[in-house]
Amino acid sequence: MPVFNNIQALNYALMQEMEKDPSIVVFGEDVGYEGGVFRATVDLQAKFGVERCFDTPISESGIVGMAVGMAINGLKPVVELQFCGFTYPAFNQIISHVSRMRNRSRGRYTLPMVIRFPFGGGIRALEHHSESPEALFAHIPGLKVVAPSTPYDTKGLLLAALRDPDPVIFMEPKRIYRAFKQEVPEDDYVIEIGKANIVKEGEDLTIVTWGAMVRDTLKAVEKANEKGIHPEVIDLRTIAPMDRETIIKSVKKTGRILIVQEAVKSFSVASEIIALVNEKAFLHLEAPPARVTAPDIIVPLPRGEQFYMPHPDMIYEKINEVVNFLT
Amino acid sequence: MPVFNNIQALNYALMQEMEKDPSIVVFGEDVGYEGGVFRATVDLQAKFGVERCFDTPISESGIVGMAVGMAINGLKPVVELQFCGFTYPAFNQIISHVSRMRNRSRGRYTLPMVIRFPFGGGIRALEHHSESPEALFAHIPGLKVVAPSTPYDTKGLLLAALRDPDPVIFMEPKRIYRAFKQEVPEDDYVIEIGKANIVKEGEDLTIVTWGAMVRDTLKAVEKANEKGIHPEVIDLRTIAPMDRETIIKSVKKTGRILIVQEAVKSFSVASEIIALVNEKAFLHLEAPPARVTAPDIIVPLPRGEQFYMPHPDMIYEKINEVVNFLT
Amino acid sequence: MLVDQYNPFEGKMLQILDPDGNVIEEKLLPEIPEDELVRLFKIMLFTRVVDRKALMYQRQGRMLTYAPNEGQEACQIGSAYALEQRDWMAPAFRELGAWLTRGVDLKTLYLYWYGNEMGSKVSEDIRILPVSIPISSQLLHAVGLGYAAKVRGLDEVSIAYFGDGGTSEGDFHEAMNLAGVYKTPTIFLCQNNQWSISVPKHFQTASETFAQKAYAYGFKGIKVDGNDIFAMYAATKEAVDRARAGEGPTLIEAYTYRLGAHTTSDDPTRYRDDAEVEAWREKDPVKRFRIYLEKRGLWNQEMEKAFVAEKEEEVEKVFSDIEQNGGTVFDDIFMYQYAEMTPILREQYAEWKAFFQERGML
Amino acid sequence: MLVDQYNPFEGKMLQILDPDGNVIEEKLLPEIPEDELVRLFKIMLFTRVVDRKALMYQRQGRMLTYAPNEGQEACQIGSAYALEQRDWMAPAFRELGAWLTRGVDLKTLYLYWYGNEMGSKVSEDIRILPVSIPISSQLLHAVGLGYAAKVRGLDEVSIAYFGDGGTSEGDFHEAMNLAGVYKTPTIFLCQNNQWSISVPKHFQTASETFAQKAYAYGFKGIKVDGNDIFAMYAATKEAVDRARAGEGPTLIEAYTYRLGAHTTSDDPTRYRDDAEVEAWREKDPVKRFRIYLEKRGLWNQEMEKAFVAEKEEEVEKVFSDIEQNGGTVFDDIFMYQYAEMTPILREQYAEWKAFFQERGML
Ligand SMILES: Cc1ncc(C[n+]2csc(CCOP(=O)(O)OP(=O)(O)O)c2C)c(N)n1
Ligand SMILES: Cc1ncc(C[n+]2csc(CCOP(=O)(O)OP(=O)(O)O)c2C)c(N)n1
Ligand SMILES: [Mg+2]
Ligand SMILES: [Mg+2]
Repeated sequence: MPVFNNIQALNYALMQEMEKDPSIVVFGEDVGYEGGVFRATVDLQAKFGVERCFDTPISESGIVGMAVGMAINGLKPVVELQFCGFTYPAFNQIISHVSRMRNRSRGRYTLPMVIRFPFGGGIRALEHHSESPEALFAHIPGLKVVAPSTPYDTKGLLLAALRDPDPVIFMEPKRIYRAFKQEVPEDDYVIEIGKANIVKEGEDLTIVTWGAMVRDTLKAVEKANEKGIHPEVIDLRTIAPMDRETIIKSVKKTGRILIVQEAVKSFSVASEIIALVNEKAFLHLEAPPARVTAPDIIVPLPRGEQFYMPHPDMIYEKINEVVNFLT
Repeated sequence: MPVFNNIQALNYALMQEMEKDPSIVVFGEDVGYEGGVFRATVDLQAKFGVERCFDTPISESGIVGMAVGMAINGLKPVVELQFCGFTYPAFNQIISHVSRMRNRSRGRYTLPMVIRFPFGGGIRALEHHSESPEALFAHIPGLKVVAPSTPYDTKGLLLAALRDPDPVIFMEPKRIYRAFKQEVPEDDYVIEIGKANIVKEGEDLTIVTWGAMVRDTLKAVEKANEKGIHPEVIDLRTIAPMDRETIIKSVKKTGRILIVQEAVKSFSVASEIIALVNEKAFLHLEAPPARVTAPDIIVPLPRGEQFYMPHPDMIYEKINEVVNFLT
Repeated sequence: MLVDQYNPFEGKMLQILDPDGNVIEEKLLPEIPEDELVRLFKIMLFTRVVDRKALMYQRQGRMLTYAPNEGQEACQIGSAYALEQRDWMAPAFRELGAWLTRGVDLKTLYLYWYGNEMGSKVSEDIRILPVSIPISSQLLHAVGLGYAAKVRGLDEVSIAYFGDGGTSEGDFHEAMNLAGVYKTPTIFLCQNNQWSISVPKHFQTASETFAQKAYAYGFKGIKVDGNDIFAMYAATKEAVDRARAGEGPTLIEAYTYRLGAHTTSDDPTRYRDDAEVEAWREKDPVKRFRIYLEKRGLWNQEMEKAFVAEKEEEVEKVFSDIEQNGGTVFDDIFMYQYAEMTPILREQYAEWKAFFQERGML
Repeated sequence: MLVDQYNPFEGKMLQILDPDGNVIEEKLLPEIPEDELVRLFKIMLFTRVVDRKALMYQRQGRMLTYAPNEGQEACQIGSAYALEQRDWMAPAFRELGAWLTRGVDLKTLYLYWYGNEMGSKVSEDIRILPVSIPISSQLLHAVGLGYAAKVRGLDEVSIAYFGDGGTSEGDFHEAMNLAGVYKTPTIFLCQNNQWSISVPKHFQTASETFAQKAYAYGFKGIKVDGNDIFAMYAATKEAVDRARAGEGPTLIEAYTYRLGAHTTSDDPTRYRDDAEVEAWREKDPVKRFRIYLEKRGLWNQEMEKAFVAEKEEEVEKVFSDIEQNGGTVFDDIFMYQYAEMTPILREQYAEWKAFFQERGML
């Protein structure tokens, strides 16, 4: 079985599916000849030709808007927006059209398409390169929002996104693009969109997290294990629609929940998860649901980034705090 | 004392402040000669000249981006985006620059400016004219988000926004632009940004709401009063930064909370309020925090709008449910 | 080629039929069979009937916000007539004439303005995207439709409609630029009706013409008398033919006028002179086509009277049907968010449905 | 006027000094005093020293991502030299030469690329906006700066820098259009360095030149040899003078080349030929200015050696100072979100500060 990092898994999945499905076209800034600034689309142009994998001018709204028309006329566009911070120029097309075309046309026009971009910080990048905007997308009806955390999940979720009849926002945690490798089956497999993954079972506390924070969380959890604390760790995989069942079931078992995210704290995905457990498992809660997040500030330039990124010790401390809370 | 509806209060506040502060310029689509499609800026051009109140081409990103430069060079821009659904083309300028210039330049460049737009549904308008995107703005560090609910508040909050050293997103509930009138003092007064208003005191339940939903909530509350239930109603006035103190104090008193908003349910402002009370008043909660919201769907065209807008009976029912919840 | 003969930088505008119904450019007159000419005129008249009725219903409080079409029939119908069934159209929100030319049924069109999404579900054999409200956002969709046709080897072109005000948006620029780069078979049809709500065109751009903007993107633009159906057809046909031949996009500026209000929420007397409107009434596209047909003996007053009466009745029937059955079905607002309802939507659907059912509101 | 003499539609490009340092347009040669010529050349050399040192530090892992400047010194320095102290500059991210021409201290510049926001806090008397990463978003700021100057009756112009790739964004279009409509005193300086990361300019637009795009907005554009400091100065000076005189905006296409990588994360050998780079090396802006000055007896090898040595030392001092004190102060990341910290920020500030303090991480 091949051993891939996240970028290789992405590339591999695209390669396999483009072979199978001639309607897939992949494009974006530096995506064609260069193969993407992170090399996710490398070799695709050489293999499938310039019409199926191509470079675009620097126009994010244009890229996404064009994809809308392409999807309507029989193609399956996979667009790359170069960085999380450059998704904003495309917001009007995403919110006003991508998410709505099916509903607006009562099913006449549908948009099977994938919008990929790297998100999150921790790579000492320039401004706008380290954003975690998942809450903005998750709030929009009509979108699905996915964020894999391993090479195995990356392939399975990307294949699922490519076969989804609806638009999928595919957020790639750039900090772990090359952080580690994993066996990735050559076989065709999909990971269902909308299903979370219990990465580690436990009974003392439920931790929900996604993307690059899964690894940091697991590290803190290991430390907690040594102290005899056994959290259950849920990798959300899909942010919207959220796997509420898995979360609720776990909270009913543990009575406690902690959400770990890289995004700022307020009005975030973590907030929604807390609201959810209140509505669905209030009487099971033995401690206040807690969040480990970035503070509500603009992502600093790299020399201040370490103060922004949730520190593994913060997770560890919060685990202890929640577990030791006595009602 | 003059008696104004919300639009008149807006216009009056702008008129008064432009007289006082020659740096204020007001612009947007149809804002100048026509005085705005809702007539909020009527007579300003005649009074202050075409350089201080003017029409723009249809380019929302342009309007906001230009305002950034104007604010840096000594003006105080007040821009109108014609409808909530047309704020999206300006998102890149708002998120990448408006919210960040002060922090990016470590205080060298600051942006005193106001971005106004009508939000919410209920006026049987075309698509994109009925959105409630407050959660999208509230999630962005560096922005303040305000939503008045009465003519009195409109004037006081707008004057506060116009004098704020930082950018303010000023969301106007269009459904009640002309719904009722109120005495509005000619005198200069401001309503502090970041402070909520306890519209009605009570002890059985805390209800937090804002914008046009304040009136609907009060109607449901009246009905509840008749049954001997006395909710405390908090009009948020400012969504970010949120007046956490007022909310928490109230919840500590009532032990119960219901949030009423017109926006869709998930990943919303209501979610954040629930997260907040969990973190700050968990042990006081006697019932699961609840929300009355729109469902997680795209705002329907007018013939389906009545199924989207939170129905006053939904509020009334939820009040009963929360109050009668027994732990 | 017309696009070369009528260089916008030289201040030229293509006109074939003058306001008095005279053919001033015989050799450019398109060859259209007589029955087709009459059919085209009937579409024009029908458009006007449908438009005026909609306005009337709106004033009576029976129709919702409506964007009147009057004055722009020639530029919409002449251009849409140059398309084949397989071609794609991405409209803005004021393209009644174009929709009717392509054969969309009136019920669908009225349903939209009645406030029901079913009015955006055109039948499978008609290739029109739904009304696009966010200004100029649909131009990109047209480029995408064209790109797809091109790489899939389909002989299809796309056309996007938008206004003078639409040229100010970033999406106009990105669409034009992308179409130029990929040489997509796309026609950009700018209806310069002189106004964007209350804002006159010289506040939209300092450019002399809208047509010349094409040259910033490596292709050609042409300014056309938008009230002249022959000029509009000829220019669009040439653009369509060139697009089919792989010669890429064209920008057409249809110089026309919105005779009515921006929408039924708008009062144009607040911002423009009656005199201006009256001057443009003289250039009415329907009037000039009628005179031409009358001169050729293809049309007369009686025919018009009978046709209008018949159509008015038809329109009334359709609308009264809509008033009876045009409400939004509750299920529909949940049903089309995704191919399959997500679990949370299923839950909300049940909850909301129960609420309204209990109250007999469904 | 140069903008008329060098009409981009006629394929013309303004050049005064050829690649071999010969003046080919004597009558267009700007009158610049000799000491100023030497000063300008020194800025150019200094820019190159600062640029190469930054690259070196980056390779040594001491500096973060950096966007090299080499090759674009003339177009940045020549244009910035045409501004007065009171004028405004809205840069993109590759304008080292322009920053240095305007007198920004090296410490500030290096701090930015070192990853500290303090590097965007230029001193009060220098009117440069911070680096703007989102492509072409800063053009609108320049228009706003110009609008404000105009209505406040201030004699200030604004200039925006951006790349060939920057012309594809909607914000480019909206900025150009707004500047045209309001006739703001704004210079749009497009550095056409032939590449946008890996994408060559013909994938950015089908337009023959970038300069001609101005004509879509009702003002003029000129294509200039961007490696010729005299041409760049002359064209910019004319644009600045016209802006001051109320004649509105100008677009300048500086035809130049990025000799280095896009940023230090980029490997240009993946997408372009060495031969192309070598050909452009021959047109090096520094080389040609040097030859010119040497011919006039204003510069020689010894002077250059001494100057470079002195500057290298200076640069090293500044950088080692930054390495010692250039870290971000914890408080700063909370302090500038708003004029006054909001209550929730105050709370978070205390909480986070305590966390890092306990660990001795501050
Ligand atoms: C992005 C966006 N901004 C603003 C509006 C509001 N709006 C609707 S129509 C209109 C004027 C359009 O003018 P034009 O493009 O000339 O078309 P016309 O109405 O004349 O047909 C405006 C500003 C909108 N629909 N979308
Ligand atoms: C809105 C946005 N999209 C994408 C990027 C990523 N990006 C950074 S530089 C660059 C290429 C810029 O090319 P050009 O404008 O020619 O300037 P140059 O780098 O050649 O100086 C791209 C695509 C960005 N910074 N902003
Ligand atoms: Mg118009
Ligand atoms: Mg470039």
